Amino acid sequence: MADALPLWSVVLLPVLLVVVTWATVAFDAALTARAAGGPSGVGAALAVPVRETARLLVGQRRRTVAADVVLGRVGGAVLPVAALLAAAVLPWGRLPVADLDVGVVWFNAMEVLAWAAVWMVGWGSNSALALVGGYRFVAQGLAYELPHMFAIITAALGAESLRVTDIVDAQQDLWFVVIMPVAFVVYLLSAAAMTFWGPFDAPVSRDVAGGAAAELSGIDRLVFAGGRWMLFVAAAAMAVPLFLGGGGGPWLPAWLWVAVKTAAVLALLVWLRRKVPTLRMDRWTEFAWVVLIPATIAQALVVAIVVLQRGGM
Amino acid sequence: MISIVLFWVLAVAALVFGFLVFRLDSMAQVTFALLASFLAVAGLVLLLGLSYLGVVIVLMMVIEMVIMAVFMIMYMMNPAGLMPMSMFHNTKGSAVIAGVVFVALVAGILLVDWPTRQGEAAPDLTFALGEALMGGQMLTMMTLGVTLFATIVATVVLSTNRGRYDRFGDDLDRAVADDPAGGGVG
Amino acid sequence: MGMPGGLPMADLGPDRDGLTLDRLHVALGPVLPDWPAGLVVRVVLQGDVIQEARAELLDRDRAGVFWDGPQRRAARELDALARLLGVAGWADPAARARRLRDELLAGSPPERVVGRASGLVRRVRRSRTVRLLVRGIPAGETNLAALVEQRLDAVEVALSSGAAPVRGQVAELAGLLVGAELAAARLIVAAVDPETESARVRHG
Amino acid sequence: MTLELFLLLAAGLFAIGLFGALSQMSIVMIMMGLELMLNGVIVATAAFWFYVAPGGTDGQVLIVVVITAMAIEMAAGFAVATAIYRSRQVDMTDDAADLAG
Repeated sequence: MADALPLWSVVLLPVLLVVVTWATVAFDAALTARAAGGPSGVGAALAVPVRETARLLVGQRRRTVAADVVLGRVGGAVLPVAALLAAAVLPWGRLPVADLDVGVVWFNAMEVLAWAAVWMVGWGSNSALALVGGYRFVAQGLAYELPHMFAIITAALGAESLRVTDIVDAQQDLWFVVIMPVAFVVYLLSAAAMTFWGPFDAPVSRDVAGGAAAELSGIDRLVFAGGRWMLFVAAAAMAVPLFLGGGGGPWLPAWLWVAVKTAAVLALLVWLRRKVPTLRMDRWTEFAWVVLIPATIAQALVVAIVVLQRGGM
Repeated sequence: MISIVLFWVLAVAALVFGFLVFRLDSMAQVTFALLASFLAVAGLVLLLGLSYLGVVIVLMMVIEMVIMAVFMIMYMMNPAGLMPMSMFHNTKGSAVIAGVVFVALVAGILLVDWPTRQGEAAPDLTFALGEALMGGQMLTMMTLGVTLFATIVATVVLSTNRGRYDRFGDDLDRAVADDPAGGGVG
Repeated sequence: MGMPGGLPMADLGPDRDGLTLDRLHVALGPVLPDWPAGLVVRVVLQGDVIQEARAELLDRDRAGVFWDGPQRRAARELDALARLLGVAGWADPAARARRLRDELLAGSPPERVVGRASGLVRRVRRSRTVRLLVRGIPAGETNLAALVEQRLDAVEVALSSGAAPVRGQVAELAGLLVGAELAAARLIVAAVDPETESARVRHG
Repeated sequence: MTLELFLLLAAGLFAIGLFGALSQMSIVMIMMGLELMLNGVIVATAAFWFYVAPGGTDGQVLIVVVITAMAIEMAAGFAVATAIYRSRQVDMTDDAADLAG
């Protein structure tokens, strides 16, 4: 970690993550307002997250009978922390806050913490609907973790390194999305599934009244929902260094390219959610097991052969 | 200095959470206490410089413990610990055995003259591990792989009560499997 | 068994996987998003499979009928469609259906709404994921696809002629739900959209 | 930080796990005890690797083996617990002491 960002970046990282999350929520709110025919416009949309945050901050915490407060609170707090730790390996331009030599594995481990978190939140409020949401996420996570891992590993294989900056450097001539399109698509799908983003939002969907978050209110809901959004932003942003060449690009400085590409990926995923209804768990876990996993393994095999041909290792 | 503080914090956390596993009433909390103990150990492994293994322990154990929580709640009589109950048998004998083992281990640890440190760690430990597993230790890796595969087959056989005749009919001629829920292939 | 915190403990019962596991008594409604007003379904859940169900209406003798007259009946169908889409997790079309409903209720002439509404219904019909969502979904004996189709037909009929389609009765609901998973049950309730107001409406 | 301290920690985890594995009645809880014992083994292995032979990779390979053993133990344990529970609705070792199904 000789050439990492200076120390102040550690303080700046949460701020930056919150700002990007804010912009994403505002974009989503703008699309919602347009669909519902309500007041639209940039100002109104930007105000939505602020208003919602303020409302939740002053809101009262709901208490349920015989709740497991310890697990519920810990689970809620783990989500934003995991998002933040995952975001630590994202390069802003050329360098991330922490350029770990096992960056992509670290990233994946932090995403997996969300499983435990969502289940704990679902369990914590001692409510049937919340627990159903928690269990749904465990099933979804199990089905999508393997394709997710294979997609990430394919990028690492192409660069012959687990370090995120090495993966970016390996894409100077050719973005990985070109030579491993299957892995890229699977990454986006499984990243949406791992952060229970629509159409994979069954764990928090409306038919179970908000699922794992059904009984949350006030600050608990703010931490859970905010953490979930931040995790989603981090997972989407990771697609940029893994497959889209990181900060590489003509004319503009690296950090601007990262911002532009991240915004594009986020916009795509936010837009995609509105196009499709929530997918049924049993159909799409099956899809993950019988289509996505073999596809990603085949993709990894192809990339491995290419690497060997190139005389790597 | 920082690493010494970290060592003590993580070591105490590992022991305390490990102890809580057999002290708490709620099965959900028990599972996550065990997870906390694992995470502390993963931190220690990271502290020793084994970055890949440390992170992999985090990854594996979170997945494992979440699955464990599901099974716990499925099979235990009192998963939420709302009605405290004792789940021990032969506590005294077990405590004595565990105590004797601990004392014997401590005696061994303190009495044995441990060899001094030899050699230098490889610059890229992850790479060294990968090379070992794909080279000199290939046989270990293959054994692990075959064992895992055998485990997959054995666990499915043990835990399901439906065979292909239940799913595809007595003559195995059903086009779509007759499952209570979708998600099974077919 | 005692009742910690005043809650009954789960009891055991046979289930479809051959494991005798806990069953949980849960009341669905009367307060749930996208749920028919006043409906309560008391279910016995095992995992998220409904083993027993009992449906009832709160405030059965409530005076007055809101969804009366052709305009409001059409709005009622759009409201049901919005709830179905909401349960299916399709936020945008659900919002559109709600907006059309509000326009109708606010008194805008039906011919201004009909075109857009039937466009919405066509879009839902065409959607591949909606078909995936309902085809062969484990819902016990219930054919969910047919129910959804029926609901979409009802919207079109109500919009074009203002006639009220025959609605399912609350009493029939329980039978449809047994054997369904929770997610499927929500879709069934939304697709059946049982009569929750007094019987006068259906004939008026 | 010395080798002895790490080994003492490992011994502590091992002893706690052993106590749990011996005294618990539920199959799932016994598995927790076993996992805790293996947890101690991981600490000891990592410490030995670091303080005795950091040049080699055998310590790392052994940790990989232990992690795999944990996964296998858990999977097999749950499969057996499910099979026993299916046939006679018990999850306690005392009830499953005889071999008759």
